Parts: sequence; structure tokens; C-alpha cells
Amino acid sequence: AGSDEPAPVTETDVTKVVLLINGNLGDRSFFDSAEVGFNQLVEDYAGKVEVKIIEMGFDNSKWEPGLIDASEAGYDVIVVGTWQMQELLEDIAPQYPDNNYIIFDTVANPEITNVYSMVYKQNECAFLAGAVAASVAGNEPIGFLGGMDILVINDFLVGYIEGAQSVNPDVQVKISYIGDFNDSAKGKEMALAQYQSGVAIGFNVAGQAGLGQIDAAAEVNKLAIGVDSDQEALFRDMGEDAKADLIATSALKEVGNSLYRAIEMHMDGTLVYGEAEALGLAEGAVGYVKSQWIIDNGYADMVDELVVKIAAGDIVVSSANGLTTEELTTLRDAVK
Amino acid sequence: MSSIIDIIGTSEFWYSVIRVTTPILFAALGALISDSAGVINIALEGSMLWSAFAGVVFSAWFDSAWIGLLAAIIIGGLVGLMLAYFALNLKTDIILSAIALNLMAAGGTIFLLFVVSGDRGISSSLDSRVLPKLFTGLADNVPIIGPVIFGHNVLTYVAFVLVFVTWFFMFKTPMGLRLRAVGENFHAADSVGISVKKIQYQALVLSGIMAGLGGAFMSMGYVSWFSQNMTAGRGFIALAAKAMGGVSPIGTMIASLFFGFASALANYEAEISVPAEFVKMIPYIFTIVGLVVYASKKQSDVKRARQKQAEAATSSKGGE
Amino acid sequence: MIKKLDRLRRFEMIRTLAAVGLALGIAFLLILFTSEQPIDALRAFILGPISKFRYFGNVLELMIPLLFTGLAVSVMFSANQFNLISEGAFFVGALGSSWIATNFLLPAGIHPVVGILVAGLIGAVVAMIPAILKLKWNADVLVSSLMLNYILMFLGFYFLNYHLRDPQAGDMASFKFPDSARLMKILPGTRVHIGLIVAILAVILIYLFMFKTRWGYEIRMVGKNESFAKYSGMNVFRVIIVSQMVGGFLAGLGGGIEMLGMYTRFKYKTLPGFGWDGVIVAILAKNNPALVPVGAFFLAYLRIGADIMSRSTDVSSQLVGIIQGVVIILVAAEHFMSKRKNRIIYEESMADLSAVKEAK
Amino acid sequence: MGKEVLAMKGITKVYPNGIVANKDISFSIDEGEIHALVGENGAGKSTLMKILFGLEKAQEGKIYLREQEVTFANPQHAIERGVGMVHQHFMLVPSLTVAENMVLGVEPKKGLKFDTKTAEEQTANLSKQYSFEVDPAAKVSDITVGTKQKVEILKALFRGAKILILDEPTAVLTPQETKELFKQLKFLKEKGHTIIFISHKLNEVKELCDRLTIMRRGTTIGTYQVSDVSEEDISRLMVGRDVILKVDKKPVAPGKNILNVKDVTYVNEFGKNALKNVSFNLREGEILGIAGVEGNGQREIVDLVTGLQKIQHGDVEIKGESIKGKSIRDIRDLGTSHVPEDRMLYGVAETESVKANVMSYKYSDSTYTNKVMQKSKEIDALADRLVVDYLIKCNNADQPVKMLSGGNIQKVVVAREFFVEPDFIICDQPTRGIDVGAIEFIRKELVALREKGTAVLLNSADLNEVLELSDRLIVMHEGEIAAFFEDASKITEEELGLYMLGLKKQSAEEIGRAVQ
Ligand SMILES: Nc1ncnc2c1ncn2[C@@H]1O[C@H](COP(=O)(O)OP(=O)(O)OP(=O)(O)O)[C@@H](O)[C@H]1O
Ligand SMILES: Nc1ncnc2c1ncn2[C@@H]1O[C@H](COP(=O)(O)OP(=O)(O)OP(=O)(O)O)[C@@H](O)[C@H]1O
Ligand SMILES: [Mg+2]
Ligand SMILES: [Mg+2]
Repeated sequence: AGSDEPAPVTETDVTKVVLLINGNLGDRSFFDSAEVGFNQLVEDYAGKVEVKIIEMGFDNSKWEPGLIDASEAGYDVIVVGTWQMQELLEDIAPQYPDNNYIIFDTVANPEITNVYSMVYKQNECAFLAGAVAASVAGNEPIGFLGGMDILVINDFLVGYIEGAQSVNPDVQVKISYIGDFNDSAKGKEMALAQYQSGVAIGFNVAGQAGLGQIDAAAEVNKLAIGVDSDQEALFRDMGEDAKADLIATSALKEVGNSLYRAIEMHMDGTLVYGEAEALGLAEGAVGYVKSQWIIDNGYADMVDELVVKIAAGDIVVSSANGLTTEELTTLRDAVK
Repeated sequence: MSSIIDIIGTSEFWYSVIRVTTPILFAALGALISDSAGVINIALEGSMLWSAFAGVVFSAWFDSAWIGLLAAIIIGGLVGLMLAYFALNLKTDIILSAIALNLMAAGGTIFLLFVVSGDRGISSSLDSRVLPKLFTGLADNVPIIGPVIFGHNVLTYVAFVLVFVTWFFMFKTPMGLRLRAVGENFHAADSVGISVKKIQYQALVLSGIMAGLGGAFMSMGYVSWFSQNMTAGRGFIALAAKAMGGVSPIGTMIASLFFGFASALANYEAEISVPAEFVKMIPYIFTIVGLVVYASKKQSDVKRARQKQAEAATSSKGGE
Repeated sequence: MIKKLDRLRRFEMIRTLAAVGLALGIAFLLILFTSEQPIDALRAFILGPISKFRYFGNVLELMIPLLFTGLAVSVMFSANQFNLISEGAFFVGALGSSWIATNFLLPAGIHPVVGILVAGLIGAVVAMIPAILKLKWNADVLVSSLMLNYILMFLGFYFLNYHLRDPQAGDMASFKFPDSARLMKILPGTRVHIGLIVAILAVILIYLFMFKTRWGYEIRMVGKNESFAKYSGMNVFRVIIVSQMVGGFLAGLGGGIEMLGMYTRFKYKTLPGFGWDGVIVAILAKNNPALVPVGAFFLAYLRIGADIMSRSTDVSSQLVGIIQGVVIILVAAEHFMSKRKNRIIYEESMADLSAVKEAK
Repeated sequence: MGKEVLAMKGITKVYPNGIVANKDISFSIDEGEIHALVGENGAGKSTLMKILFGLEKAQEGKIYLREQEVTFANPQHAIERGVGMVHQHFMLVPSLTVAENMVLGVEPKKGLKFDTKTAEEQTANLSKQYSFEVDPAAKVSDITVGTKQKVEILKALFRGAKILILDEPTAVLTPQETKELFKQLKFLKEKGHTIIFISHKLNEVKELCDRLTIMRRGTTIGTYQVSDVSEEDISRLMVGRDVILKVDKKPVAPGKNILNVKDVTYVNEFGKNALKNVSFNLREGEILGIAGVEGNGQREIVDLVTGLQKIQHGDVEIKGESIKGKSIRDIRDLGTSHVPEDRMLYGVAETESVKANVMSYKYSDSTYTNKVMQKSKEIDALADRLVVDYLIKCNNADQPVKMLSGGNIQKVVVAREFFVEPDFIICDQPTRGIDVGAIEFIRKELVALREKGTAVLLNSADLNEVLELSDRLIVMHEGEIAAFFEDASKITEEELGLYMLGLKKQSAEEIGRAVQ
């Protein structure tokens, strides 16, 4: 009986972790990165950690049962991600005070003592992307191809614009949202539209749909910047070196690293539940790919310098947090 | 506003119109064929998705874009065949069968992708091939229209050639005659010994193959990989294009180009100063308007003819 | 005659069971190929939903939107209009109720009522559009409704972004609904809310509407034979519009109820798919409102069983899409085991005949 | 007469809805004869022939062709063995040409292409050979009913049919066309073809056929030499009792004007000027017949008077009120009933129950519905009453109409339109394609209505019927009234035929008498 739920944990020396994905794996960035981190963890701590990953799909109404199930199954740590899970977790975590929860990419109510939160300063890595883009473009406009008009994406956008402005205060940014994270053909078309209206280099923040930008770049022989994971490596994997060569760098959001670190701390007993951390360049939770291109074209020093300044707090990058639609529109119009 | 006019004035824009149109045109021709035989195929979306998937997998396995294309065609046709089996043999409602097939395609492609490659969501570890572009050399040699019509993927040319092949097939061959007869009055076809079921099977398989070509274009031409749900509703758009285009392949082509134009325009969202949500609506609004204009034109043609006759009739009476 | 009906009815049950059985067999094969724990997986799939009260609650929760869109599609299809607008109507209904929930301060009892009524009205209005395009300009309903769904989605996002969006939210979402706007939960230990009762009421009312009122009669006649309806003096134009509005109202209502019953804010980032599900339910129910609960239960059970399976075993959630498809197709297959059925009809009819003869 | 060419033995067919259409039937025909198959509506004639043609599968029974057992799993098999069938309903594709319809399934080819030229030549040759005149290049949607019937027969001949099944080929033909057809059928017989001929018109059977087989309720009653039995005998055998088609009616006592058609001109949806300055009137208690070859404006008169089409020019008044701008419901509320020509298209919703079909006239009347709910008790009572009163053969009023035979479906329509005792009724082909028993019944009911003061506008292709029932009569030709007769009993079918075909026309003055 009870085969429809994992057996309760009996041994105490194995840390049982579950990752609930409110969506599906295969995004090649966010959730996949989490998976990679966990896989690394299991490899490094063989026999000490067990990890189960559950995909809950995209239907919001299925997430609550998933979280309750996991909460009742006796895991040592229950990991969820994104703002979309936050309110659910705030609802459910207090009902299971003996459980430990980790939520990433958003901050849960700090009054809940069994939840550890971490957010990523994606605006910081986007700042680097913006700086590179503006340097490359000179007086030409740069592009931003977002998946959807949502906070995380706009946080990238804000950082990107600021980074670009730090190089060229008059920079012009062409901004499009695909409206979808899957339709890479559409992503390609929109990226092409940007390139054709003069954009010298584009930054895609749109999951798989954003990969269309790389294809577009190859078509017009212009440059692109990837996101989340190393997209240059991805294209080399696919055997598409020509395309890979056009990816100047990628802005990294190291979800996997941060989760690895958090679970490690949990096992050491150093993770403080009830706390929230904002992880940025300083913590190595976001970053950039120091690609051959960056080195060859002599941007490495400039970017590294920016990294140091941001990590040290000498440069404070703005965030999209709390901006209204109107404020965002104003911001976007200002760089049109 | 002037920027829109600038955009439309570029050859890149028109090149893009043709590219956006290609997958939709394939599927719309598929819809045309199945509709003509009296069987509606709303599993085009599923056919496209499976074919996009098959093209990538087989081209990677066999290291040949052409084998990938062949696989895509076969798989597209197979989905049509399954729809035919469910709807014509098992007598499951054809719309329900198609919805189920679309559901199966959405989950099944991702599932199988994982099984065959370990990839989830996108075929990153498959070293797949793309189909070649044709006449790239000519693009710069012919002024104005050269850059628009040359240098497209081979399947784009196939799509436009298929328009005429389909026309020939439907209106000039015995098989086309039977197809139209079955669609218009299947009892009549049945009574002269034509197997209605066989014709409808053939039509659904053909329409699946057409959609399959569209799918192959998506993953082996448009972009060079498969990603989950990458057809993103193009199979449904094709139904609309077919409805807009009436019963002729040429009409279907014009309607597909019309939609392609609207989508290409909407891709220049960054250049158009209205909220992006409205820009994204453009292709769909165009489609509905096109549909209404086409359908009402047909209606008013009849009305006008009647009006004329009536006037003639009453005036001649006055003269008597 | 009675005997014949009994035998046929029994056969229909056996047939459905056999179809489900065969579909599960196919599902099992697929699971067997890819899973290390196929028995557990199958058990989770089939028995999961009744293994815990909370899981059964999940089935009921999922049934609520399916009941509404299933009814909506049944009514619209009954008038022979292949209007797929329930997808868009559900979406804008959900948005409408969110608007009422977040932008108006109303007393607790009234707030959700206003919210879902507004949702229904918006649904009714949008559902009318494809019908008008058809009646006025002869534009294909299926196609125009498909396109309109996309347009409604983008309109909805515009409205959300500029009027309802919570800038503090980490995602494209509305402000949080006040408690006064939310629907009451009715089954402790589950999320089943009062919407279920509304849905059951809707099933009864729509059944009565379709089969016991003259408007339902008109809709059915128009659907079965428009020329006949016109000839009989029915205002076909009005009947079609009314039927589509009733359908749209139901779908919109469903969207509003789903939103205020299951969500704390409006969060859809794409069309939620309940309109398509409604088509599945309606076709399974043969457009009969009385059978819609059966279809909705079936589909909800299938989905929840699949969820539990993919959560608790190693069967991937995508495989579930295939399994669902197979089950739906086989259950709705009219010709599945039709040889046997025709044989029964033949035998019984002949038996009737000889009985009559002997009586003489 | 030759030896037995075809025999069907022990045929039993049960439809998926449980209807036993054929029960252990044996039936045979001889080489070179014209063999009639007659029987009431729903007797199973068409079903038996569809089995012979491979369109339906029988559960039991065997077919022997020239004493060899054959199985016809589909029409292709039957066609290959020289069996051809002309169906009760047209099996043509309207948007294709005559030639394309002709060769469908056996198309001539030139390379990959369909060879239109050869197809047209083949059609022309065949039509010459059998002297059936058709235009190979004409679209089927543009040709007359009579020509369509010819195309159907040619289609069968084209496929090499030696045995030709004709399922009610004359139901839609004029007397002249029928005569022409018979000449050609006799010619075919001389050429060695064997013909099975189904008809409800017993005089035709007498005139054309050698032998006949009578069917009743799914079985055969017997086979007879046509010369041995009279029309009365056949009717009696078919129905099981004596049938009297002559109706007694009292002399006319017309009352006030009910219908005024004033100078109506109309262009139909094909752009044809279908009515030209048509004027006539109709009074209480009289029957005005309309005769004419199909397609000469009768349909348009019916459509305009019933409100199915909008009046373009001129006016129509019912009980003194113009119906311009009135809906069909308004016109019905003036006390109008309508028995439509095409009962399956307009007359019924075939998948719905008898009950749902008989209530469609009065469903919104306060007798049958209150503000919200329908009054099911009253509706049930009405349906049950009509089933009894109008002798509708069905298990009960909840049975779907499509399970009834043609004649009984017509009775459903008639019951609904007659029970309200209308002031004005339009009867359009009220007895087309139904059996003698049903015809007798409907004609009697119609005359009874007239006696109660109903004004009846009767359109019928059955000249016998028009002459028999009408008090006054107009003849339509090319959208105009070609003749008006004050007393319909004083003319012959032949004379009528001359006006119908446009060979004769009355003076304007004579025609003017149609308005009184
Ligand atoms: N009982 C019936 N009532 C009304 N129409 C029917 C009935 N049976 C069949 N038809 C019509 O005839 C068509 C052909 O039906 P049929 O079941 O013979 O199809 P088929 O293609 O020959 O399939 P199969 O080979 O499985 O019998 C149907 O699509 C339907 O419209
Ligand atoms: N496809 C069908 N499905 C079910 N029942 C049918 C079908 N076709 C005919 N029937 C029924 O079978 C019986 C015999 O019908 P059939 O058409 O053979 O009669 P018929 O003698 O040709 O009558 P008619 O003179 O009206 O043409 C009728 O009761 C009819 O309702
Ligand atoms: Mg018949
Ligand atoms: Mg069959």
C-alpha cells in the first residue's frame, strides 16, 4: 500500500531532498540548472544525499497538491522555486513546522521560520551583458529579446539598460517580447526584425524561444548574448560551431550552484531557515561566460573590473522590483 | 508610423513574410486536401510537431538532412493515418480524435526526445542537420525582388511549388476528381463503387504529409533544433488560412501570405508604438477580417447578381 | 423490447469498460517500457485518486471547471455551431472576476457573486462574436473562434498589465484577491469550494433549459436542422445568438469560479486549456447536459490519476499526455466492438419478430 | 422471356437501429424482363436493392447471378458483375459536370491527367447510342431534374450494367418526361437489358412492366404477371385492404378572400427571373392547384407566400394583411400552415422524436408552454393524439423520426400542419413518393380541411392529383401563369401538358380571371 508516495525516511544519515518543479524540465536554463546542481550534489555526496525531482507541469492548480504531498512524504528538505510558488509555500510551510523548505528566485515571508529563501541578482549579470553590448555596438542600437513581460525578465532588462548606459549614455535599446518561451521560430523572426532595424548585438532572455536569436544572428552575421546557461557551449554541443562563434557571452544565473551550496550548508547545519539571501556576483550565483570571443576582442578586463565593482558594492544596479507597468514603459521609451 | 512604412519597404521584410508563410502554407494545403474530401483535420498541429521532432532525430542519426526530411514526411503521414483510423474505423468523433492526437503530440515528442537523446525540452545533444538554402547566389544579382525570393530554404520553394501541384492534383487528376466528389456527396461516390473510406484515408494521410513538411521546415530550416511545442499553434492558424482561402490552392496561398504578412509585421513590435499586446493581435485580427471579407464577398456576389437581374427584370417590364 | 434494451445497455457498459481496459493495457505497455516500477505506477494511476480523501478532493476540484466548459460546449454545439470560444470566454471570465475581486470593495457574501456574474456576462458577450460573424457574413465559426481566442488572450494581458497588475508580484499577476471575494470551501481537507454546488446546479438548470423549456427546444431544433427550424417559424438568428451567449456565459462563469475558488490572484500566462477540455467532455457526453458530469468526472479522474502517478513514481509527466489521448479515443470510439453490438441487435430483433409470430 | 438471371434467397437485413427491413426474402428476375417491385413505404424495397448493389450488407441470405453464387461486398463488385442502380435520391455531385459525374470512378486518363475531352466524348457517344439527350459539359447543378434522371441511368449503362435497378425514377418526372423515359427503357429492354423498376405509380407499372413482385413489411407477398392483376388488385395486396384514390368532395362554396398574390416578380438565388408579374387569389373553402414542370416558378411562389424568401417586387396579402416584412412566425400566426416539398430538409428534424417534430408549430403557444417550462403533459397528449388520429406507424411518440418510413414521416408533417385547422394551407407535393395507402389518407384529410373552410394552395407534380383535388387551377410556365381554369375537373392531363410545356398559352384576359 501507499505506493503512490515515497516510503517514509528511516535512516537518518541520508539527507532526502525533493525538488518540486512548477513547470517541466527541459528549459535548458532555470530548472535544468537546478537539476544539474542536484546531480552534482548526488555525485559528490554519494550515499549521503538522495534527490527526487518532481515535475508538476504548468497547471497552477496542480501545484498545491504536489507541495502537500511532498510535505507529507518525510523529506528532509523540500525545494521549490519561483515567485509562483511563494504564496503557496507561505500557506503550507507553517502547517508543517517540522519540515525544512528552500525557495529560490523569490523571497518568502521572513516570519516563516522553516523556509530559507534566496534570490538572484540577475540585474547584475545583465548589467555586464549590457556593458558588453554597448561596447560592441558603438553608436548602433542594441537589442533585448524577452520571453514575456514579467518581473524576472524585466529585472534583466533594467540591469541590461543600465550596463549599456554605463558605456554609452545615449544607447538605444530595441526591446521585444516573444510572448512565449517555446516558439523559437518566432524568437528568430523577432530577433531578425531587430537586427534588420539596425541592432548590432542582441541579448535574449526567453528560454528556448530565445535561442531563435542565435539563429537570426547567424543569418545576418551579427552577435548575440545568451542567458542562464552557456549558450555557446549549447550550440557547440549541437555541432553548430558557426552559430556558437557569434555568441559573445552568456549572462549566467547559477541556480544549480546556489542550490548545491544551500543543501551543503543544510547538511553542515549552517543554513539558517527563516532567512533570505540575495545572491549576486559576489556570491557567484550569477555571472558571465568569459568566452574566447570576450578575450579575443579585449573586453575581458573591462568586464572583470565591472564584476569587482559590483561585487564590492561600488556599483549598485537597479532592479525592476516594484516598478509599475507605467514606470517600465517610461524606462523602455527612454531608450527607444 | 513612418517606421512601419520603412519596414515594409525593405526586401528583408518581404523575405521574412515568405519565410513566416512557409510552414503555415504547408499545413493550410494539408487542411485544404482533407477538407475537400469532407474530413476536417485539426490534428495538423500534432502532425507538424511530430515531424519537426522526427526530422531532427533522424537527420542526426543518419547524418543526413534528407533522411530527416523523409522521416518527417512519413511521420506526418502516420499521424494522418492514425486520425483516419480513429475517425473512420473506430468512428471516434474526428474533432475529439484530433484533440487527443494533439495532446499526445505535445507530451509524446518531449517524452520520446528524452528516451532517444536524454534531452528534455530541446534537442541540444542531437547533432541534427538542416536543409539547404537555394539560389543564394542569385539574391544579389537580381535587383529588388532578388533578395526577396532567392536564398530561401529548399522547403520554401517546395511549399510554393506544392501549391500548383495541389491545384493540378485536385482539379486535373482522376484522384482529385474522386476526392472532390467524396467531399461534396459521399453517397454519390459510394454508389459508383468509389470507396469513400479509402479516399478519406488518402486525404488525411496526404494532409498529414503536408503538415509534416511544415514541421520539417520548423526544425530543419527555420531553426536547427527541436524544442517542445515549437509549432506553437501554426497548425490552427493553417485552418484559418484554409478557411480564408476558399476551395482553391491559390486562394489558400494568398491567405497564408496574408497571414505571413501580418505576422511579419507584428514581429517588428519594437518599432511600432502601441502596446505590444496589440501588436501581437495583428495577425489574428487580420485573419478574422480576411475571413469575413472572403465569406461576405461570396455572399454579396450572389446578392449583387440577383439585384442586377431584378433591376433588369423590372425595367424591361416597364418598357413593355 | 425491454430485454433488448437491457442487453444493449449492459453491452454498452461492458464495451466502455473494455475500452478503458484496453487503453490501460496500452498505457501499461508504455509504462513498462520506460519505468522501473511499472506496477506501482499503474496502481497510482488507477487507484491513486481514491487512495486519499484529499486526492479525491483534487478530482472534484478539477471537475468544477470541466463541468462549466463541458456544459458550455454542449449548449453551443447543440445549436450546431462549432464554437471553440469557451477557451477564450473562460479566460476573460477569470480575468473579469479578478477585476471585480481586486478593484471593488463589496461585502463578503456579495463580492464573489458579483465577480462570477460579471465573468459570465463577459463570457456571454465574447461568445456572441463568432456567431455574429457567421450569421452576418458567413464566416466559419470554428476558425473565427480559434482566432478570437488568441485576440482575447492578448486583450486580457493588456488589461492585466495596465489595470490589474501587482507591481510587487514577481510575475505577471494581478493584485491579491481580498478574502471577501474568494469562494467558500465546502469540504474540509480539500480545496473543493462552493463552485461545485454551483456547477451541479448549472448541470440541472441547463438540462432543464435544454429539454424542458421552449428555448432549449428551439436550440435543439436549430441544431438538428436549421431549415426545419426556420420553416417552423423560429428566429434562427436569435436562437443561435442566445445559445452561444448561454454557452459563453457558462464558460465565463466557470472561469470566474475557478479563479475565485482556486486562486489567490489572476496568474494565467497563456490560455488555460479548459475550453479544449470542454470539447472533450461535451463530445464524450454527446452534448447531453445530463451526461456532462460523467464526462467531466472521467477526464478529471484520468488527469489526477496521471498527476499522482508522475509525482510519486518515475513515470514522466509527458507520457501521461499519450495515455490520456489513448483512453479518450478508445472510450469515444463508436465502432469499438461494433460487430458484437450489431450481432446483439440482430439477434434480439429477430427474437422479437419470432415472438410476435408465435403470439399470432 | 429469358431464363432466371438473378435470384436473391433468404435475405434478412436488420439495420443497426434494430429495424428489420428485410425478413427472409426471396426474389428473382428473368433475363430481359422489366420487373416491378412495389410495396408500401418502408416495405423494404430500397433496402433489398441496396443489398443487391452491395451498398448494404445483409445478415443472412445469398445472391445468385446466372445460377452462380456471388457476394457483393461493395458497389464495385456489383458494377463489375453488370449490376447498375439508379437510386431513389440523386447520387450526383452538383459542382461537377455531367461528363465528370458520368466517368467518376472509371476516369479516362492521359498520363497523370484526367482526360476531360475523352470523358465528354464518351458521354456524348453513350447518350447518342441510347438516345438520352444530355450536354456533357453542363454542370449538374444547372440541369433539370429530368436530365439528372437521364444522367443517372446513363451512369449505370456507362459502367456496363446489364441488370438495371431503377428506384422510383419517375417520382420527380412530368408525364411527358415519364413517357419519354419509358420509351427509352423499352428500347433498353430490346437491347437485352434486364430492369428492376420500383414505383408507387401503379399505372406506370401496368404500362411498362412484365412481372411484378409485391412487398409488405419486409417480406414478399408474391410475384405476378402484370397482365394478370389490376391496379386495384395490386393496391389491395400491398396495403392489405381496398384503396380508393377517388375523393368525393362537395361543390365549392368559396368564402372571403384569404390570399392575394399581386403582381409578383422575383429573381431567385441563381439570378434567374423566376416569377414575372404573377397575380392570383384564393378564397376560403377552395383548393387552388398549381401545375407546371418543375422549375417554372412554383417553388418560388411557395417560398414567397410562406415567407421563406423575401418579396422583392409586388405584394402578397394573407387575410388582407401584407406579409412584406413579416417573419415566418408572423405568417404562421396569421393561421397559415405549410406542408413543404422536401420533407427531410424542411419538414422534420430527423434525428428528433416524433413528439419534438409534431410540436414545432405550436411550441410557443400558451397551451404548450408557460412562461418558463414547457407543459409536458399537454405535449405528450398532443403527440399521442396525433399518432392515433393520423395513423402514424411508430412504436411510440419518442421514436426518432428517421426510423419511420417515408410515408409515415410525411404523415408526421401533415399531422402537425393540419391539426391546427389553419385558415390557409400551402401543400407542396403532399403525396410525393409515398404509397397508395398514405396518399389516400392524406388526400381525404386535405378535402376535410377544405370542407371546414380552409383555403388550400396545392402544388403537385402529380397531375392526376392536381386535377382530382383542385377546384380552380393555374398552370405555370417560365415564371408566368400560362393558363387559368375556373373548374379543374373539366380538363385532361394531356391538355394540361401542352400548357406546362409552353406549347399553348392563354390570353392575358383569360389569365386575368385568376384574380377575383
Ligand atoms: N442508421 C443510419 N441512419 C442514418 N444514416 C446512416 C445510418 N447508417 C449509416 N448512415 C450514413 O451512411 C454513411 C456510411 O455509413 P457506414 O457506417 O456504412 O460507413 P462505411 O464508410 O461504409 O464504414 P464501415 O465500412 O465501417 O461500415 C454514414 O456516414 C452515415 O451518414
Ligand atoms: N440506413 C438506415 N438505417 C436504419 N433504418 C433504415 C435505414 N434505411 C432504411 N431504414 C428503415 O428500413 C425500413 C425499410 O426501408 P426502405 O427504404 O427499404 O423502404 P422502401 O420500401 O424503399 O420505402 P419507400 O417506398 O418509402 O422508399 C424502413 O422502416 C426504414 O425506416
Ligand atoms: Mg425506397
Ligand atoms: Mg458500410
